[in-house]
Amino acid sequence: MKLALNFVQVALLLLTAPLLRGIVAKLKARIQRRKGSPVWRPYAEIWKLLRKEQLLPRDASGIFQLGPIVAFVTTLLAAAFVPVFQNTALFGGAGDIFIFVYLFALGRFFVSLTALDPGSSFGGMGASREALVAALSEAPLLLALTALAILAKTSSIAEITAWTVGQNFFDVSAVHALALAAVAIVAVAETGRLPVDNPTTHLELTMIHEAMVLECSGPSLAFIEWSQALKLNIVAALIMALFLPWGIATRLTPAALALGLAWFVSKIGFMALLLAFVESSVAKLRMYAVPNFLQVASALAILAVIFTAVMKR
Amino acid sequence: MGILDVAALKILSSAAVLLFTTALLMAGAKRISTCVYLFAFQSAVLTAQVFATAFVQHSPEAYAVGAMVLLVKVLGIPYALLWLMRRLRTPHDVGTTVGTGNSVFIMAGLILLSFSAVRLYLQDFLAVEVALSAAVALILSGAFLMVTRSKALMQVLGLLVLENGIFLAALVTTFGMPFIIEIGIVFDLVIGILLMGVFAFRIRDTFEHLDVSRLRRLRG
Amino acid sequence: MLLLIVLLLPALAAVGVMAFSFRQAAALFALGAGVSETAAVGLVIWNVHTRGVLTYGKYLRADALSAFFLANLAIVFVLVLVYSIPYLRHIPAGRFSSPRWFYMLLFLFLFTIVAVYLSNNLGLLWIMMEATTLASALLVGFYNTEGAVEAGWKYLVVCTVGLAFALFGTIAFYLAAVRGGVSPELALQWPAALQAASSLASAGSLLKLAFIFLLVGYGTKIGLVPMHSWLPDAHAEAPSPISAMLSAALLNSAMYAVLRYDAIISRALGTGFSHGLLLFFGAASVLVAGLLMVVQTDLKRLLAYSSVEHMGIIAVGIGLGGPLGLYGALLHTMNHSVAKSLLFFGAGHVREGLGTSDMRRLKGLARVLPRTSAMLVIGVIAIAGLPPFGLFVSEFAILSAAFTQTRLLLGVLLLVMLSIVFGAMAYQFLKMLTGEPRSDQKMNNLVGAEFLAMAACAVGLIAVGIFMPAPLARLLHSAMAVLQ
Amino acid sequence: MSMTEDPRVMIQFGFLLCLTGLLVAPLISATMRRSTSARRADAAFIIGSLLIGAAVGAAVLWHGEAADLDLSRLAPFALALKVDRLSAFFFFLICTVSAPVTLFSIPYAQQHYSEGRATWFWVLLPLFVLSMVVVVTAATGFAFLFGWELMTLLSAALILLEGDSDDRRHNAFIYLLMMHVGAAAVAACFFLFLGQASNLTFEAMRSAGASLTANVRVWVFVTAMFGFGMKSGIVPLHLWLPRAHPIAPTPVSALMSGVMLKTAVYGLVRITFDLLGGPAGWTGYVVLLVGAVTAVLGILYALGEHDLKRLLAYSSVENIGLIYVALGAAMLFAATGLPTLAALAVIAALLHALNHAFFKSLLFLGAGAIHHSTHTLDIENLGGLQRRIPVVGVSCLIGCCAIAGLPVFNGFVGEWLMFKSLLAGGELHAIGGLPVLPLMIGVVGLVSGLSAACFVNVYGISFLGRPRTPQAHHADHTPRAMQVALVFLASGCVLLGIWPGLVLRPLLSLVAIIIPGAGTPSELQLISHVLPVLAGSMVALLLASLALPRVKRLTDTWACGLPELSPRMEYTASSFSKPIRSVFAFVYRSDRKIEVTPAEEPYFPQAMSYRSARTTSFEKSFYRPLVDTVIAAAQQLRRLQTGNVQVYLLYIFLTLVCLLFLLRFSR
Repeated sequence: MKLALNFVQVALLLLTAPLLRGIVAKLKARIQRRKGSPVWRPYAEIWKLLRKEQLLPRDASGIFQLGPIVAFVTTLLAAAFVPVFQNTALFGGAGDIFIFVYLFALGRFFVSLTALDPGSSFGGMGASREALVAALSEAPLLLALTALAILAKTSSIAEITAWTVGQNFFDVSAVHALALAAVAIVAVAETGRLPVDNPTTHLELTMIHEAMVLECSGPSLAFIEWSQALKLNIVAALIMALFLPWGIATRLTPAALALGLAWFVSKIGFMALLLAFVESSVAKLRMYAVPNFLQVASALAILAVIFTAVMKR
Repeated sequence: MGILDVAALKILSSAAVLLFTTALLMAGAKRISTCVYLFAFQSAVLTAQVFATAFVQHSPEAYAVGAMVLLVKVLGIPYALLWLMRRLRTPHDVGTTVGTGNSVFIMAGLILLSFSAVRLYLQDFLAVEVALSAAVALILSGAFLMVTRSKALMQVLGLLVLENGIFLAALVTTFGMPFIIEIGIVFDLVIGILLMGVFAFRIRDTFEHLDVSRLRRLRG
Repeated sequence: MLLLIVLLLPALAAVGVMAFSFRQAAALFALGAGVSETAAVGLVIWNVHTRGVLTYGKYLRADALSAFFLANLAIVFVLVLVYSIPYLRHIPAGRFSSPRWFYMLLFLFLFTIVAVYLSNNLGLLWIMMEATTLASALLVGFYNTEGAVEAGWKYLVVCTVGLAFALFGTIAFYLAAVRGGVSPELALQWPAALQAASSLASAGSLLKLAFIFLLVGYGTKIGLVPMHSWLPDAHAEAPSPISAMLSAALLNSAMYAVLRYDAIISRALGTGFSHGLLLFFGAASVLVAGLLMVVQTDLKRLLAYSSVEHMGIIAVGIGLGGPLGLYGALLHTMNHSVAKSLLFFGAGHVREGLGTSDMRRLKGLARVLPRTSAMLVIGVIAIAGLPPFGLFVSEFAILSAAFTQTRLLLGVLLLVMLSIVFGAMAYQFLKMLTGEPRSDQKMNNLVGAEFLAMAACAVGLIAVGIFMPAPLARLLHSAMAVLQ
Repeated sequence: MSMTEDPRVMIQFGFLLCLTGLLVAPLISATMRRSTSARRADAAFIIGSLLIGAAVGAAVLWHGEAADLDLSRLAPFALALKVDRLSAFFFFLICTVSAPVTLFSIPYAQQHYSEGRATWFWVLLPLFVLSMVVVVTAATGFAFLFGWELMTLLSAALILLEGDSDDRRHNAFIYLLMMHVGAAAVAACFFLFLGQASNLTFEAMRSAGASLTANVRVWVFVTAMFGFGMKSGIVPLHLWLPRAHPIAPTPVSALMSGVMLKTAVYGLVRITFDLLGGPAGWTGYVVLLVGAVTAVLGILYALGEHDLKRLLAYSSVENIGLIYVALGAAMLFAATGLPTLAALAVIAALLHALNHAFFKSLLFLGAGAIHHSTHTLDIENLGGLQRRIPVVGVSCLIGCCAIAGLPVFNGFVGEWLMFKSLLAGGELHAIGGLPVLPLMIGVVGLVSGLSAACFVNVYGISFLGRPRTPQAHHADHTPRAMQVALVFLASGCVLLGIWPGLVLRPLLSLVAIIIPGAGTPSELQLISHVLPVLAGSMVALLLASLALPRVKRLTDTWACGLPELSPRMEYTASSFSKPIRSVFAFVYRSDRKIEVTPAEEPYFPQAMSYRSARTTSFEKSFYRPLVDTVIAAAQQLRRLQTGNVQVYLLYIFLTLVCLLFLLRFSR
């Protein structure tokens, strides 16, 4: 039963990923007083891409085809680490924050290689910028998660969630607030949203992720897009699981589960709104301002870790 | 006490004054030959001391040593040095790096120093104090000559004076070492002077001067 | 009787070799004499091993310590003889410089050093020590070039003056012994003095005075800083076999004299005074020579300073004393002799072959003189105290002694200086050996005998470094027993 | 019990066999016929000895039966080898990695060396390996130093065997000198025990270790840190590492980076945990901070390089830093009475040492294979090699993933264990309220992020894209032996990544010896179970996704509508790392120089030249002045040797006078 539920959670994250993307796009359009495309459009796009012919650059090697798949698979595996509407996950006790972070790193590694494979300078540029952002965001992410792990005395995401649910919201707020801020900044960088990256632009001076996948087409592009959407979903779920888990189902009764699901939907809806609002109101950072942005995250994360020691006393 | 005993003791005690004088004069000398003569005189004084000691001690070995010193230091070496000077045909000045006037003053200071030094170390041997001071003074003056006189022959002379000092020290403190050792030491001295003579020739032949302070190709 | 043979054989050989005016004949005769001398020395060592002490009359005596140093001397001498057979072809003819003169002086030199080791009397010891200077001075100036004459003069003057002080020290020691109650005939006999050592304490200050003069005097001969000034000149300008003789035999003989005195003084007054002085001069030598090695430009001068440094290490070993320190010091004399001979042989070949020993002008030796270079590499690794060569063992022992006595500062100083010395050596040798040679002329490679001598050194060094040959170990331990 | 059944006899026998093999191999190389088949036989002999050695190491690690060899009777000082579990681990590491490296050497030596040099190479290589074996199995200080110095000498000889240009000579000199200084410190560290120990056998030192005074303990640690740190290349003692490693013959580079550095780790563990009988807390902080600085600077320097071997050398600095971080954590735990956590951290350090040995030698050999095919090691001149030498490409990809610490490759396991132990440090008392250990997670995270960037760069630029030069375009075929060696190491990386339990359990029994009272950390169990599952599901999903039907068409890379992309338009390694380098510009302090001709019309240039040179600031601000001081002191001393004999005499007199005065006044 529990195992099945955990699979359901992964499937939920995977399948609703394009939807979340569509919703955010729709909300943004509405905020900007546009009509926007329907929320289901990402599904159609992925379906279309999956069936399309794939163009292979002559100079590319097998990596070019392997990369997107690895990205997709690692993201999917990462999804199995996060509790969604009930407080366990497929990789529950072993669902370690470090493995989680490194799965993303593995995916990114291969996407960067995919970008470099055709030998186009766009790919190189994107990979280079991605390397910078990734290198600088890994540390704050790990530190922020560490702060929570120290408090919960476990590094498993599901167990941290379980621990947090049992806490009074105001007891844990100091570290959590700092860590949340850090994770939020990193999440923006990680998922390639504004103000770090703009998922909609194709202007070579600014883009990161889009530059990397410029040569991808057909199924490869589908995997990339899907994994990118899934990543957004996972990060949203992670933030909720770690920082706002209240409302998640702790018992396996249908009622509790339904309530948990409802909470999940409303929380993620709120986050989508927030994201749309933020993305509509800030401009993209200059490339060389991104490190500063991430340094803020690092500082917050370091403070969070230090605060764990303060709170113990 | 016979007249000879008195004479011997007088020689032993008063020789020191003569030795100081020779040391001072050597410091003031400007020509090598003067120094050679002074050295011969100094050695003669030493010889007298040896004979006096031998007389006092009734030691036949000491007579032999005295004779040997007479032969080698008073006659042999000065003669050889003068011969060398003639053969080398180089300027006869001593090659001062410290002027002769100053040298005399410094020498006087060294003599005073030797007195005080002997006082410092050997307060218990009052009887030989003067003689030992003279020995130290000779050692110091020999060293002084070697350091401040740049001619090769003056270095030889300095060494000889230094050696005289050591000899004197041995004489007054131990009344002579075993005979065979004395012979060995003198033999070494003779060979040493001989070799230095050989090298003096070679220096003259290769460098065409005898100024050792200019032998400075090897350094560092 | 055996001792007399050992002593007189070189003297007779010195006379005998003058009868041969051809190089080959002289060399053959010299080799024969050298081998028989070695055999005689071997017999002495054997007899010392079985019977303890050999004496002949009042003045000759051989105990295990003499035997150890004699063995060292014999090894070096045979190597030098073998090496000089082909080497002598480089010597230009001149007054006093023909092969037979060379061999004559070499045997005289040997005679004096043997006499140093065999003399039972401290006065005789001094006489023979002075005689070593006299015998070797002409050898130092053998080339009769400007440098050789200058070096010879400096050698002669500085060492004679130094030894004059040693004479004074000997006299003072005699006086102290007489005042300490030893009968005047026996006062200079080493075993008697050693036996009476405990009663010498009454003449303590005189004894100290004596030791100061002796240390400065013989220290000049050893080449301890700051009395070392003659050493680099003489080593650099002498013919290379003679450099090897000086470094590997002469310095040891002076060290032997200091060892003898040190044994008496430290028994009489406790180890503090004499050992303290040895430690100071040893450390100073290591420090100054080590630093000076950094800025040397001449190969043989570099090696000469390395001798100063190693003598410093040996002095430190003696100064540390104890079984470990003494063991290290004695073993180090042996190792250093062999290693330095090897290096001087190699340097000699470089100098005669390429016409210069200026390291700034030497390059690509590995290509021009591959076998010599290989030997030089072995030598330099050995002399730097790295395994698998003997000096590693002896330096290990000395350092162990330093740290066991918790003389940490000294130990650290030694380690630092060893590193600096290694740096200097490695820098210069790497620069010389590697790269493209300056001139494209191919040198004729080593003559068999030269290579033989060097290879023998290398094998010996490795042998001591990897496993201690049992006879050497026994000799070493009985030599140590003499001193303790 | 019969001979074959008694493991102790077998182990002992195998150990002797391995040593003898490595000792005999040079003799065979020196004397045998110089034919290809003979060389192969010789190499096979060496590999056989190494495999026996690896088996012995594994057996000792498993059974705990110590093999030993006492040669004290031969040598003047106690000279003995003993393989206990700690030694066995490093022994295993050396043998396992050396075997493929030796295999790789066969074609390498054939291509690079004349017959004479090849003979030297085959004489020196086994001796070099043997010296490392001696170091890690030494049971006395004498044996350790013996091996330690030989290790330096032999590797330097191998470096010079490769060539003797001025530049190479200079680097070899720096290597030799710094190693010698380090060895002096190591020697001092051993000798310091002599205050209490009667001799330098490890047993005597161990029993004396606890009774050393606090001061001596401090100095033992300081000298050990300095000496072993010099060898392992911690910042700022790393100066030699990026100079010496790249210029060695590639197999030797692999050994130096992959294996030789680990002997220093072994030494530090042996001294602090075993011989000193446990570390003090502050030493843990020192090691931790040194490790952190080393790791960050190491990887940043690596990012600035585009010479493959130099880059790999700097990356070794980084990995050593990570190992030190784990060791530092272990020391802290051990000092605060948390043996189980200390065990976890030590296991992390040792495992990372093993992992690094695998992937670093893999990458060095990969670099060698690239050089074999393209005759260049400059990343900027490569490109498109994946299609041309696919086996090398895949192996290197695995190596890059492993070194970047990505999951299901071995590098990840070590880092994960590190993370876990650092996280547990949140429990610890911290200085000034700073939870130092958990903060180190950030450092390790930063380092692994940067190293991922670095190795994306390495693999992406050299193996992917279009060939940037004709050499890369016409890359030669890789010899079979090289391929086998690479594949062996790569599969090691994968195996250890998927199934770390294979070594974690023996490591646990090892650690129990050096850290008394250590329990079993639950993390070991966890990671051994998770990774196979993770890897399995990953492979299954990958295969499933790959099985998706696709229609493919070959095209040209999009060139913004231009007719053709030239290789010069591609991103280069320098441009790739530029953003990161500009963020961390304060580390690099490069000297940049832009020249515009003609200078009077800067806005209408005819030619521009841009040059950027980076010297590590340590060299400029620390080493240069130090060396200059020594030389200046020597020059001053030199002036005392005036050449004037009168002055010389004066020195003697003055010495005498001074001594006399001293005597007078010391009474």
